[in-house]
Amino acid sequence: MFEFSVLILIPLLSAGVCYYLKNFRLQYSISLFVSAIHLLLSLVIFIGWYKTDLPFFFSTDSLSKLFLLVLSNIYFWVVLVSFSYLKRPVTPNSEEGKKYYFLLLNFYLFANTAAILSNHYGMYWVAAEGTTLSVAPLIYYYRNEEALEAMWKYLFLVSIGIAFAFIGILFLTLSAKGTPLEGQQLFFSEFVKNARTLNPVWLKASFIFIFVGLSTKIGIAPMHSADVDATSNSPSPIAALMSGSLRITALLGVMRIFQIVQPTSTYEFAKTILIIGGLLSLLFAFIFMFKVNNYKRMLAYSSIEHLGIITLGIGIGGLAFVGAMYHIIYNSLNKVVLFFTAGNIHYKYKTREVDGVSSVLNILPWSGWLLLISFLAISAIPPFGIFFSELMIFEGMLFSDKPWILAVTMFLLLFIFINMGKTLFQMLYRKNENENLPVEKERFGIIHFATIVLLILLIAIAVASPNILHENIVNISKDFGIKL
Amino acid sequence: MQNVLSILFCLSLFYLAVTSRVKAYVSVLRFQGILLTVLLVFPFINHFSVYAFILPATLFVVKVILIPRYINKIILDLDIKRMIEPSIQPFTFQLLVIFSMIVIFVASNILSKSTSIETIPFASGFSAIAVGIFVIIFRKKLIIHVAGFLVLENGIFLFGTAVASELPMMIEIGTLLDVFVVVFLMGIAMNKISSTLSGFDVTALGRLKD
Amino acid sequence: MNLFFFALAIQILPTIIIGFLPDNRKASVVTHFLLVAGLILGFSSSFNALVFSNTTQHNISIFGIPNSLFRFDALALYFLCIIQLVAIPISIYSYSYFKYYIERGKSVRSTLVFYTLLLVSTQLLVSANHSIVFLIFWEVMSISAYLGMIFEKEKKEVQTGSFYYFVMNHIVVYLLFVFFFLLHHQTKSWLFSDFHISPEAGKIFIISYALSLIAFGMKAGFMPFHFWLPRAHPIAPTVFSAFLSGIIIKTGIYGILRTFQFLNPTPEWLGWLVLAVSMISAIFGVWYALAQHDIKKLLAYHSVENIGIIGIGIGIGFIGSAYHSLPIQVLGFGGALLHTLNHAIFKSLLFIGSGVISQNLGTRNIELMGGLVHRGKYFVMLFLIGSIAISGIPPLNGFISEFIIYNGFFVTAKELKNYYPLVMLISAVGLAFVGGLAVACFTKINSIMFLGSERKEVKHFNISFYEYVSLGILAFLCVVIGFYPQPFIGIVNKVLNNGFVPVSSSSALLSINWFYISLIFGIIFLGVLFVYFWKRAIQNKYGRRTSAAWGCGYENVNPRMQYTASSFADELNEISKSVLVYHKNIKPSKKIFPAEASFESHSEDLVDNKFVLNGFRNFSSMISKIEFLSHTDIRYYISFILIILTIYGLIAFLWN
Amino acid sequence: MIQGIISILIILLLAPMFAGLVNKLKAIFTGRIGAPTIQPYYDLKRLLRKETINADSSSFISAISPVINFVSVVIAAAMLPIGLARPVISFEGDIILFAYVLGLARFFQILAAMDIGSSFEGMGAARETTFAVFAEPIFFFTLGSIAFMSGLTSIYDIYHSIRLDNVTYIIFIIVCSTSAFILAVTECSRMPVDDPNTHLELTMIHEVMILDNSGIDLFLYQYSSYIKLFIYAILETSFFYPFGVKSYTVGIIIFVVVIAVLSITLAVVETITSRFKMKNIPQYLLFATAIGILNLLIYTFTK
Repeated sequence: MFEFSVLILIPLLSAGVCYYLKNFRLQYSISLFVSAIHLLLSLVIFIGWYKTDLPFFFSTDSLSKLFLLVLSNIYFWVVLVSFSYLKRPVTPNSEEGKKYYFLLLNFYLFANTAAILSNHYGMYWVAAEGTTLSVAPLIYYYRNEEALEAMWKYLFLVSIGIAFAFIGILFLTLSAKGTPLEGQQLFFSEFVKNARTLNPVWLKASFIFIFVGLSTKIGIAPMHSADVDATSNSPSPIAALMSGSLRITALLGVMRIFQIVQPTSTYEFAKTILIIGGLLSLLFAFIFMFKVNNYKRMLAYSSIEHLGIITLGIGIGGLAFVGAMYHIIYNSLNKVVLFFTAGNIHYKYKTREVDGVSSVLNILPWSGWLLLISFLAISAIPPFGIFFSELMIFEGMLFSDKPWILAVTMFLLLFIFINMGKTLFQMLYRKNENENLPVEKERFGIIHFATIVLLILLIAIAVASPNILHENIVNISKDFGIKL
Repeated sequence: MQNVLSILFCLSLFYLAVTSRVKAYVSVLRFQGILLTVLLVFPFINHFSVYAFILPATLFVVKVILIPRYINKIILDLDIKRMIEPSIQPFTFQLLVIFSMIVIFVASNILSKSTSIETIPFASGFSAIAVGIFVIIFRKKLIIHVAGFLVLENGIFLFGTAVASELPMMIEIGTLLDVFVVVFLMGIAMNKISSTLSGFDVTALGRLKD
Repeated sequence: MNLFFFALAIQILPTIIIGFLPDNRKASVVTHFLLVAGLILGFSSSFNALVFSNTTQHNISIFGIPNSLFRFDALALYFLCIIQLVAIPISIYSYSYFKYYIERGKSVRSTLVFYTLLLVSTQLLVSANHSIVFLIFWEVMSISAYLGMIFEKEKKEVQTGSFYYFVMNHIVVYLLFVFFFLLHHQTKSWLFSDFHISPEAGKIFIISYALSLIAFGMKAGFMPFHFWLPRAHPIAPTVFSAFLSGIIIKTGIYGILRTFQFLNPTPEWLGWLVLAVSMISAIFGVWYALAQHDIKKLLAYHSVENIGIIGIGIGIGFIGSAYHSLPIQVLGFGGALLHTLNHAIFKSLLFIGSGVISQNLGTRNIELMGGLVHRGKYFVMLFLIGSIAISGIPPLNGFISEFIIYNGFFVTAKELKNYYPLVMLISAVGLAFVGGLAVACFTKINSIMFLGSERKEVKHFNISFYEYVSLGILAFLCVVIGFYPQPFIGIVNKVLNNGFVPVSSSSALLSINWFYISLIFGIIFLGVLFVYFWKRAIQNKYGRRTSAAWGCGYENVNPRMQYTASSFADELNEISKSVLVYHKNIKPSKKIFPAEASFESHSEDLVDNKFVLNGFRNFSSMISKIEFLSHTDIRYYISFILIILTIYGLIAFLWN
Repeated sequence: MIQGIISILIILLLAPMFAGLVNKLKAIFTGRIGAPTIQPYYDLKRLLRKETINADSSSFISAISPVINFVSVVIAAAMLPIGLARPVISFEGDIILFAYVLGLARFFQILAAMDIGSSFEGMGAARETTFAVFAEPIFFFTLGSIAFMSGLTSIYDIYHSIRLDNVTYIIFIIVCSTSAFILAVTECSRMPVDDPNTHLELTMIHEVMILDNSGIDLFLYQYSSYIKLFIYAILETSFFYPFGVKSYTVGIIIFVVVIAVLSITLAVVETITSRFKMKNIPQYLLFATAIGILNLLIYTFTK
């Protein structure tokens, strides 16, 4: 009960508190405190010093532990930088946006935690929808047309998608007809236990619906559009939050059904669908990288790409699955870093167009170098984590039964890399022509601190490769019936 | 009885397909809400329990009272034109609806062979989903989009009762609340859109491109 | 080898210290001091291990590193020696190079850090024994080189060139991933020491060879993968371009040799392939070089040529291994190894020289130089030594390695009769041809840059002590290896015996009469001295004076009338116009009386311009034409959901 | 060894004589009396006594170039057998050293030419380089081909290995000697590649390169060019030793005879041909290469 209250109730509570507190600093400190203890507890749970038993529809397994840790880690850093971010002067009519900022953040934490910890599909659904609801107003933070449009699209598309997911869930119950599960609650654990008895037709249907429905949230092509719009137009911390934690929360739902499907005859089918989805996302990212001229959109597409890689890894199974698990962690860290630095650039240059940005390395030395480094990290350069996870995924692909996927993936990744590099380096190096930029020296802020810490984390996890993490991931792959 | 309600539901869908007035959508939504409520109440007619009435009550409040009211309010506030702006002829649209409904009924009939499902509610729920999607795809007005989304939700609900899923009440209510909040947010968004983008239809939303 | 790691620790030290030194000058002093010290220490340790110890391997367990991660077998030590040996003078030069910028108030600290990282990672790379470790240091090396390259990032050419390098490196790494996966899959181990695949493995064998040759060949700059070199080398700071040409492209050679250790014996056709590709690289590398006016670009193309020569040696070695003939392998690989060392030496010498010139004159275009010999006589001498060495002319070191390769040809022809004599003869002719072109090219740059009179008025041409020292060391090495090759041959032979060819081989390298050769060189040297002094004596007797050159009666000759580089090379470039994409545009004066007229000639890289650039442009424009995906209407988004659902549904329906 | 020293001495002494002989014969063919055969010696003697004049813009290159030129040519000469006696310098692979030592000479001569900074020398240097690039292969196709087939890498052994036991070999030798002749013509810049005694700077190759040298420098240049000519003559002659019994005296006789014949041929060629266009010279050289390859093919595939 204790962990339940800490992980789920307290965020809700603090959300309520934030509604009544008008003072920013107070809101900030409360949220920071909440996020800190949240992070602490989830870390403790992850390490295993604290055995959990959650009431109602909640429980933890190695998968949810991992996702919980990722979530609370990202959340903590986002909250940490949020204050300095909010302090920045922005358009007057976005002042009211600040009022609900922390409230919504806390609500988001509550909903997302609930979604991750839920052991019940209905619960998961409700909570996932909750996350959408909490994020949508945050997307509209800037109170300008683009933000509004992005919010509308995100809200609408994701609601539709998640409705489809709900249909999928209903199919799942349908597939349980005539089995011991009939009339039982939709507990994952139960379903996983006697998945073999499920009716394959409905199981297939439910997998498709859940996958497609949640794809709108994960950003699997071709349901990625609204996701891209939202990520590219929301304030950077929110963008970081979305591509860092929200997407993988949605991915969790897909993984759950995948876990249920795994022992059945539908397994191969599900794998194929995942692979198709992953390749499609890579393809879309590949195509749009050629024409994108807005660096935040570019980053959004890059997270489409990486979610695609993760999906591919899960679909391929074997070593690639393990790689995908690692990739989830590294990608979330890396995306946060990228979006933070991008946010600084946007704040300085007041534009998201690539052409408006030039010689960042001279004008914003800190952010510039950090952006360069994090680009190296995201394009799988050692010793950054992504290198190792991609290594595993690639090896898994090569020695799976479809090695051609590796060739395709590498081809797409190469061109994505080239185009990203072209764009970013243009921003970083090009001689600066617009004089009206204020040329005061960039000071070392909390955002840079957070960025550096996360980068170090990115290296440290990869190089030290803590045993607990590895064990946990091995357990996950055991749950997914993957023999290593 | 359930089947009768489902048939009525389908009829409402047809009406949705032919009508060209915004208000009509609202009334259809209200009607569907009532149908669903009855559908929920129906099993408990002979053995009464308070517990069993909480869910229908909420349903009624949300789907029959709150949401239609809210939508009406929006319509009045933004004085949205009465006419819907279809992007295809109503006739074609209706053909589409009918065709898809036939397909769905046949398909569900086939499926009901393998597993025992009540075909009629299942199919009608599903066709509601389909119609909802079509409405969204083939109409321009955002408000109609919202309505279509709600129709879709209703369809899912009907469909859920059809597959006799034992979702715990708490979660049912949660879903209802979610739906409500979605609509609420959409309303706010529409307000903003009409004020900042000066338009009530999707053509106003064309900025984000690459 | 603990000493080696200690040395590395010293070298890596600056990266930490530099953070605490706000002053650029101090930082640079400390860094370079530590670097040179560490390098000397490291060199002594690895040289000692290579030469004086007779164990074939040196495993280490230090700082808790499990001793399987690093391995110091003869090959690794040999490359370590090369790296450290060449890195010492480069680092010495680097001090005065960066001093120039420090005086102009440009911050060089980050670049120094990258340079340090580059050095250290390169050394660790060649001593790595674990594939992943290898890949990691490979990447660190490439990236730090890249980050150093963008020192003057505002320039357009710098952006382009460095990006070429960056992308090339990424492709290489992708290929290496797969390569090592295959090896790992085949041998169930990540360790180099366990890798071995025999041709019986069939497809895997060929595929992994193909991967490795493409990847490492790309890094080394074999044609047609050379296109990144002439882009990346000129724009890098001279320190980096020297290091790139001298050493980093050699890591590609290192990789190929390692691959040979993993996968042997090689099939015969592979030897042919490598030989052919290398021959093409050598010939066209030097031919392209002949057409350049940018000194650093010219040198970059010469790297392609020399890599080609090394590749020829390797090709011979492959053929030898296909026929299990020891002498052929020994001569082939021996020549390759020695030429690797030699090229590292004289190429860095030349690059440093070019850096000195371009820093003083502020241009890399040789058409604007001239008459520098009157300003820096000794500098010119040093540069000349490098040029003679790289042209493979006796009595310097370039000749020695080429000589070994020639012997390789002869022995191959002798050992494997039938059609081999013909082929080997043709290869020999090819190599001779390359030599001729190299002579042409280096006479060209030396005479245009140094000789005659100044085409453009030179403000200042002063060469610092450090530059003299570093150039001196390298030139000295050229001379030593040239005049007294015996010990170096011994080392190479030892390297070959540990891991390439069975230890029992009575080496064909040592059977060459090296003593005689050094004797002849000695005679040449003494003869020159003798005749020179005799000549001086005569001149003292009958007098010597200078006067104006013969102008065919024309009195006021001016420097612009001198022969230019393009006209010097024109006849040769005309011959292979089509390949060099060599075009001139001449605007003669139309009027009767002399008036405004202009001439300029330049050559583009065939692969780069015709295939790489155009290819990418067309591809991207093709992709960008895909419009139907980029729309804004949300209704499309939703219809996408329906479409994908139906597709998946169909798949599900058809699934059995 | 003694014979070797003798042969190098012969080369050093007779080299100018040979040039003189060729000029004399040429004069005779063109119906002139011509200078005496030993005229070159007079020239050299005269040059020795002259004052050295260097161009203003010249540097240490022009000072050392003639010396290096001379020494390397002499070293190259010391690798050649006369009368099939083992030369002074002879070891495995000296054929390569031979080619490259001449390369050294060329390298410095070109530099020296460019050192003047006058465009006349530049022109000559450029041409010299171009033709040298194409002359290199010819050398390898003549001597090198034998080397590759016999597997011997010392000039002396190569010549020694020549047997006349089958016909193709004889054809082979003949063709080889032809291309060797062309090589000689090129390297020593005689007709039809270059006109040694033209007086128009624009058409010269070798002469224009040493245009601004005088005194001892010119002496060294001239002398080494004489030696170079003689070297190629010897390369030529050596093909014909096998026609005699392999004994030193006979070898000497053959040597004298062939040298005489060669000088006559040179003279004849120089009389009857005129200098090629500069553009066509590469083709001319490639022709030599081509026949080299041709006869090599013959040899390889008719066994």
